[in-house]
Amino acid sequence: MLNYILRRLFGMVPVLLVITIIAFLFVHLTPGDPIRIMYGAEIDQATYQEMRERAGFNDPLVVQYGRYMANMLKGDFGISYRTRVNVSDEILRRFGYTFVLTVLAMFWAIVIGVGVGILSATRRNSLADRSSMIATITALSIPEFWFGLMIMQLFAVQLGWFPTSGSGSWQHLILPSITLGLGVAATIVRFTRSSVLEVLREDYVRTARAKGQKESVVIWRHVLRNALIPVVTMSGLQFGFLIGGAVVVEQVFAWPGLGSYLIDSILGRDYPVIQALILLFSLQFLVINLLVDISYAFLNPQIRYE
Amino acid sequence: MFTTRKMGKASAALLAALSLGTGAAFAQQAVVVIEAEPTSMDPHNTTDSVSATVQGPMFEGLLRFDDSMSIVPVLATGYSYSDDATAITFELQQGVTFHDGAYFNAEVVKMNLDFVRDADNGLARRSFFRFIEDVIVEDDYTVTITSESPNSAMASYMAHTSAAMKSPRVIERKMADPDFNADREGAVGTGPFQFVEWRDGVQTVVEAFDGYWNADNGANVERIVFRPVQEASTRINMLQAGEAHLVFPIPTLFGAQLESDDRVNLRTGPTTDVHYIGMNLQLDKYQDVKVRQALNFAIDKDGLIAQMLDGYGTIADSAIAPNVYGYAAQEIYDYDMGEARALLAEAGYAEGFTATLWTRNSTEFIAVAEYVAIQLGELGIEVTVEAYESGTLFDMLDAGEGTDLFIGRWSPGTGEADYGLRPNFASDRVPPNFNNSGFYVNEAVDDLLNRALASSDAQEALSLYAEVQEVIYDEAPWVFLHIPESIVGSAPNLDGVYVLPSGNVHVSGISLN
Amino acid sequence: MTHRGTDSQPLLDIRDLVVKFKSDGREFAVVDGISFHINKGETLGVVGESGCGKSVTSLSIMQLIPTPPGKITGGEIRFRGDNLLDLPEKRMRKVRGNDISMIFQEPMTSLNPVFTVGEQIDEVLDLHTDLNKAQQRLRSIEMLTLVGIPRPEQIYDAYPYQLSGGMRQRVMIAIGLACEPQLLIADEPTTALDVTIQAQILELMGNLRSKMDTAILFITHDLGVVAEMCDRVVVMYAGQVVEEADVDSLFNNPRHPYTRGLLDSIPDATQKVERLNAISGMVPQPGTVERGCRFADRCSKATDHCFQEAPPLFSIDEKHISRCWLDKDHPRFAS
Amino acid sequence: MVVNQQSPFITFVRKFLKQHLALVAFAVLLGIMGVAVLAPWIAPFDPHRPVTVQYADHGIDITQLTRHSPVLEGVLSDGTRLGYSDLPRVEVGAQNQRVVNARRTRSGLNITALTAGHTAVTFSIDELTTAMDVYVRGEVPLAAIEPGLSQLTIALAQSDFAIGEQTTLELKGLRSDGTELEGQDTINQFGTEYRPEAPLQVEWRSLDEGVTSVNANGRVDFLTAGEGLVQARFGDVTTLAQFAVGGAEVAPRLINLSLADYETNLTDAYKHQRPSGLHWFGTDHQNRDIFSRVLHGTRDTLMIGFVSVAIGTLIGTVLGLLAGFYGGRIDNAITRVMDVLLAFPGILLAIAVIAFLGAGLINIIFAVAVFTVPVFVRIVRASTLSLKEMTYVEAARSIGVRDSVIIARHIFPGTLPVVLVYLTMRIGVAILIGAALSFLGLGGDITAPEWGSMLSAAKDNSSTVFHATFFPGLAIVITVLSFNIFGDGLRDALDPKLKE
Repeated sequence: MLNYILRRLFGMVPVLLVITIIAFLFVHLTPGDPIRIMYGAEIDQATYQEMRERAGFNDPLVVQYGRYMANMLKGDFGISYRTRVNVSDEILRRFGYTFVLTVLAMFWAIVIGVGVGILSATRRNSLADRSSMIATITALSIPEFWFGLMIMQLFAVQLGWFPTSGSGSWQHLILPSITLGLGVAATIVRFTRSSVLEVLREDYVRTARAKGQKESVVIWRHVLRNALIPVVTMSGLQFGFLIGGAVVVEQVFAWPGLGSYLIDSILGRDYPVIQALILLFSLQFLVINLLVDISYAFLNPQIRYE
Repeated sequence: MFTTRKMGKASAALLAALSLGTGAAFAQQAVVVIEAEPTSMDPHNTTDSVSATVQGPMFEGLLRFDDSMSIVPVLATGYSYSDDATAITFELQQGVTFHDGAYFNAEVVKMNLDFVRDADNGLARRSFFRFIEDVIVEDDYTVTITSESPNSAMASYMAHTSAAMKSPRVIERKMADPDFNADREGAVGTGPFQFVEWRDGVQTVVEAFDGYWNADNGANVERIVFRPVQEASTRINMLQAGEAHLVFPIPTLFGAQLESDDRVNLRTGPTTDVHYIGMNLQLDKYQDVKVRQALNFAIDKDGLIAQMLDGYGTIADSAIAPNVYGYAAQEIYDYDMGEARALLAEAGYAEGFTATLWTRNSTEFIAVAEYVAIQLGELGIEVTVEAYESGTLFDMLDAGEGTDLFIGRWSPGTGEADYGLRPNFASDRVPPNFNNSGFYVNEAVDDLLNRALASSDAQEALSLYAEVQEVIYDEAPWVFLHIPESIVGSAPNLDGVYVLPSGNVHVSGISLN
Repeated sequence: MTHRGTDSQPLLDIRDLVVKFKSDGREFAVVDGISFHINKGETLGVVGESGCGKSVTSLSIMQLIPTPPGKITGGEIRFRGDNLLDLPEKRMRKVRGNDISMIFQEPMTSLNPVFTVGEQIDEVLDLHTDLNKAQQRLRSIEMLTLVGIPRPEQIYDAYPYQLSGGMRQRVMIAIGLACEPQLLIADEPTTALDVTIQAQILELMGNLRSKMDTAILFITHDLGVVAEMCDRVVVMYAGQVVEEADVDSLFNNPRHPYTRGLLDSIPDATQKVERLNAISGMVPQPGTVERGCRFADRCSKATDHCFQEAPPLFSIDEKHISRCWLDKDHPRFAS
Repeated sequence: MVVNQQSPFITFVRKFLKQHLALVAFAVLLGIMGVAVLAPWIAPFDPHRPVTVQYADHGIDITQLTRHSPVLEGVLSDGTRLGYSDLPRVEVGAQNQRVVNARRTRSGLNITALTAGHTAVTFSIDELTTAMDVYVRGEVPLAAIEPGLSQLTIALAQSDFAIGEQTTLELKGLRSDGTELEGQDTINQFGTEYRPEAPLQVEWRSLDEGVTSVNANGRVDFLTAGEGLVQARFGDVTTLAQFAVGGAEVAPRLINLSLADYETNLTDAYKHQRPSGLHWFGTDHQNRDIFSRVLHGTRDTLMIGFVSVAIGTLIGTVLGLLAGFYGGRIDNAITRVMDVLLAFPGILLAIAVIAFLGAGLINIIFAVAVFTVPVFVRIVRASTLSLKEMTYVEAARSIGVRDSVIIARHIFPGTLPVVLVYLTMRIGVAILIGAALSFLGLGGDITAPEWGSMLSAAKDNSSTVFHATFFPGLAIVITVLSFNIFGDGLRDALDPKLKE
């Protein structure tokens, strides 16, 4: 198992390299110029050219890429053109906000998702099953930002139970995390339910019952151990997508995480920040995939990784 | 003039106080919500109004504009022009100390102005001060600024927010260590508030400076917290939920709704932002003045203000706004489709033509572009709207190729006619130089502008500016649209704040009674 | 169902068992009034084409019929005197795997892939005996050796995917017999195995039966297996018992045309034959035959009477009954 | 076992028909597709042009004027009347600038309605002012408002007096609804009723230097020779009386202003009209009919959904089958590429593509397609891996069947249920991603009647104008919900193990 992990880690390096090239090219070839964006129409052509020269934008792309990689290996992601702050400090400071938001959203999603999934699978076609199915399908069909705006209007402005936006205390986290977790919870419910139903039909469940085992033990030991394997993979995938969802939710609730930071920097053509964030998101995603695969082997003995 | 609508009934004030938390202690902290993240704390390297607003309480210049854009002394007690208007001398305030204890005198003024004008410091405002030839320290508290050619607008330039005075120690530290990040740590001025912290994306905090030289109108609150919130609807929710004391800008549609909301006090004030549709005069379809005037007649400006701005605006009846020094009203091109069609026919475009309209991608600009496109459609001109991120748009306009129609907004930070007209209509400002993106070339206008700037006789300058505006308005290189009002929402118990026509909000005097 | 043995009460006695299944709103009887019994230590064969209800019968003994859609609507299943249908679920669980256990047809999927072989055997011991972990391990290994599995210690810790079909069936048998049940229900245990393995498994079951004096209800469609393994045979068709007899009298003197058809279709290795003879037609869908004998439309000797009226069971002799009008001059069988 | 006679397709249809909910969803989808095709004919209004311009050809006479041009006349002391063009410069002012915008134009005077409400509009030349009441009807019915005083007039029997003489001026008031108030007392009485909290009273003032003096009741004393001028004021409204005192020569001067009508009703038919019989979903910020725009928007939105997911599914399934079936280097290569694509979580990949290619419908479709491919690769690869282990596949291989045939005939059908389920759900997701892109300002042509753009345009005022955001959002939810329910119905019908 250990050398499998090493091999996978080693395999990630080329992928990350490709991503840095893509991130670099993507940012430099898109229209729009950060100097012009930051200083608007106020500076004249001469000053504009000077600034471009000093920032090194006029050097050939390869040189710029080389400089960028050299700095990156030193852990220096450069200075943000928009806020002139060291990008790595900024990312470290904001990483906590996005991490807390996504972990809490994932917590809601797993607790609700697996719980309701098992409930509706074991009480098939009961009222609980039917209503939870309708609820999950609807939740999957609602645009996250629209849902965010609606609950903000209801719970924060009209009822005043929660603050409308910004960061500060745990109350600030509730609405954004529920909005973010909604879609993922619905996906996990559906997946858990179909997976449990699948396993319930297996022969070895009948064998367990034939041994005289209690139905609850049949479900929690025999069925769940098998049913949760695909659920773990799906949740791993969903966790990666949560960061994507966070981008929209952070924008609506003004949550100072990496998501809103990315949108601001894309709109502001803030090269260093975009490159750093793209690299961070992809690294995060690859690590999650590896964790999921490892847990997969741990859960399902049939698949052995040499 | 700006009109204040005091809606606060007794209940509203009570509600606001309650919702803002416990009585005295919290009331000492004013929360100001702004629409974007500030980009710098260095006034000499700032071009956006958000950063200027955040720097306001910390920095002071020699002069400043009051709410009607008239010049008021601050660090200078008075000023006088030389008779040929090539020099301006300032008497300075005595006993002024910076937040870091440094003293303010003529030497500091020279150090500031020389530092910003020095090319290798790479500061954004270098071109703004290009008119200065030299800065002479007459004595400890007298300083003279000279310019090569006569310039009667120097006072207005020195009242601009970017003419603020930084602490000499910050400048020395920057000279010694080029990597010193003045944008983050250079916030040391003479203002009533001093810098506490700037956490990007979260908040910027300033607190009262007890060593402030102008004791009688120092800080009225303990701290001011600036919070950036991009989503307009979220900003409004914060105001209504009592989480913020001051919120700006407020989209016009919210204005109408908030008027009737007791929890909110609306302050509106005229700005100097002239919104217009520029035309690329190199294209032959816009050569004939009849076509340009037809476009002006085809747009219902009243309808535009009613529909797009919910009434918060006035029709632009000249190339510069009413409270810009030197403004002269012209006769508005009233909405008259008949006249427009006739003029178009006379110019040989009876069946109309196609055009593309470039606009920035913010919601307000797109709404105006859509409105104009629909109305030109009724005239037979097929317009497709293309929205671009503002930086990209400036790039394309400066490149000067493929420009057809474009939405523009211009507001002279100095509040006077020269900086209002020259960048847009002087022939030496055609692309790639900034802002005459429509290639309007008229020697007479150039001559009038230069003579007006050079004359030290105010009346003569005013009549020259009036003549320029008349020529421009008749030749109609722009479709003159509107001048929006800025809307600022505040908690009922807030006072001591005014909106500058240039878009900055002066918050130094903020108080929560 | 033949005459009661005079000597002792049968181990298992099924009377007029009816099991109905619901589909698309209609309900029909897959098992339509079945009666038979098994004596202690006896091996009873239950033979019939797929769809005749033999698997459903075995599942209803264990009361593992998935409800919905299936439901036991009538009859009794007496095991050592008391009717299993009356037992509360808690008591019924005590019976499963301990007094009556069951092995299934498909060994590949009958074991839980995520648990080791040992864990799955220990589970049944843990349920029905008070052995501690160590003793359970010993007993399991003992069972593995008993069912003829080489290197039992390693296999104890192995996962099902590491075992062949035959080995897995042996593990199933080990699980089934771990608590020395009095009755083992084997639902076509060797059908999915190839012939050589099949023979080994049958031989194994033979030895264990004698060693543990366990009664076996052997469900199969393979008459060859019946001949080799069973003492008595029950022939089922379309949810009903059509013939029951000792093995010898069934093979030598089959009475019911369906039984004769089954016996004729066994290929005789000694003769060269162009076509193997088979019974024409298909087993009728449950509930489609309202009147007459259910085998009538496939029976070469069918008469009008067979189509009008369903034949009752006739006693050929005290151990041989048949449900066919051909034997109408025999006395009607009264249970 | 019950042997099944019909072909698999018929069983599939039979099983599908049993999914009542999915049937309803399928019907709704057919309806939506119908709308997408028939939108131009069934939409009540042209989605691109404001409704006010289209009212005429809808047989709705534009009674709701949004504009009024008042006709002003001046009255000289010698009785002659002057038209607007002969009058000196008129100052125009609206008391409540949010309700109307009143100003001079080249040809005359103009009042433009802005928002619902009431205001007085005053017209003055030097010391003379007259006023009119303007009511702008909007959604909320106006509270009953008392008509104000519009004009004061002094009826002068005689205009030349001798020094030392006295006279009392007779004042007449005219309210905007035409009712007349005779005498100062009635006018003062009206003053207290009209503004109880700040009662208005008639005030007299002498404008000449010492020729006349006037007391609070309008009694004038003529002190020296010259032109006498007395002003009467009530709130904003004023009038003048001119006297020739002591035989002085007096030139005729303007003493009063009058309007053709003192009251006008306008309508704020501008924008964000609430849902009504005429506009089921109300109108948007350009006063375009939202219902028509939602109908027309169906086509673009469905296009984003169908085309992008179709491309994504096709590519994803083929790659998934190859990766799953062959494994080894191919599998590794494909998975690594997918990892790169998947490294951009969800919407970020679409954002990256849009930011690179720029906005536009085609780019959104391409972005969402790229976003869909990795999901299908992973799903199809997973099911291919498990199907590959099935005995019937080994059986097929053992009798020498070519790989491509195995994949096409044996493995692909096995992946069908998963692919189909995900296909329908991804269409829903594609529509949601398209809307999210618009919300972030990276979407397609912002002026187009496409649901995402409509949401983006309305997002800045979602908390004040509910319907502009609600209906396009609802349209998205209903469409995506129908796809998801239909997808579920498909999955249950296609699932071979489905016993029911």
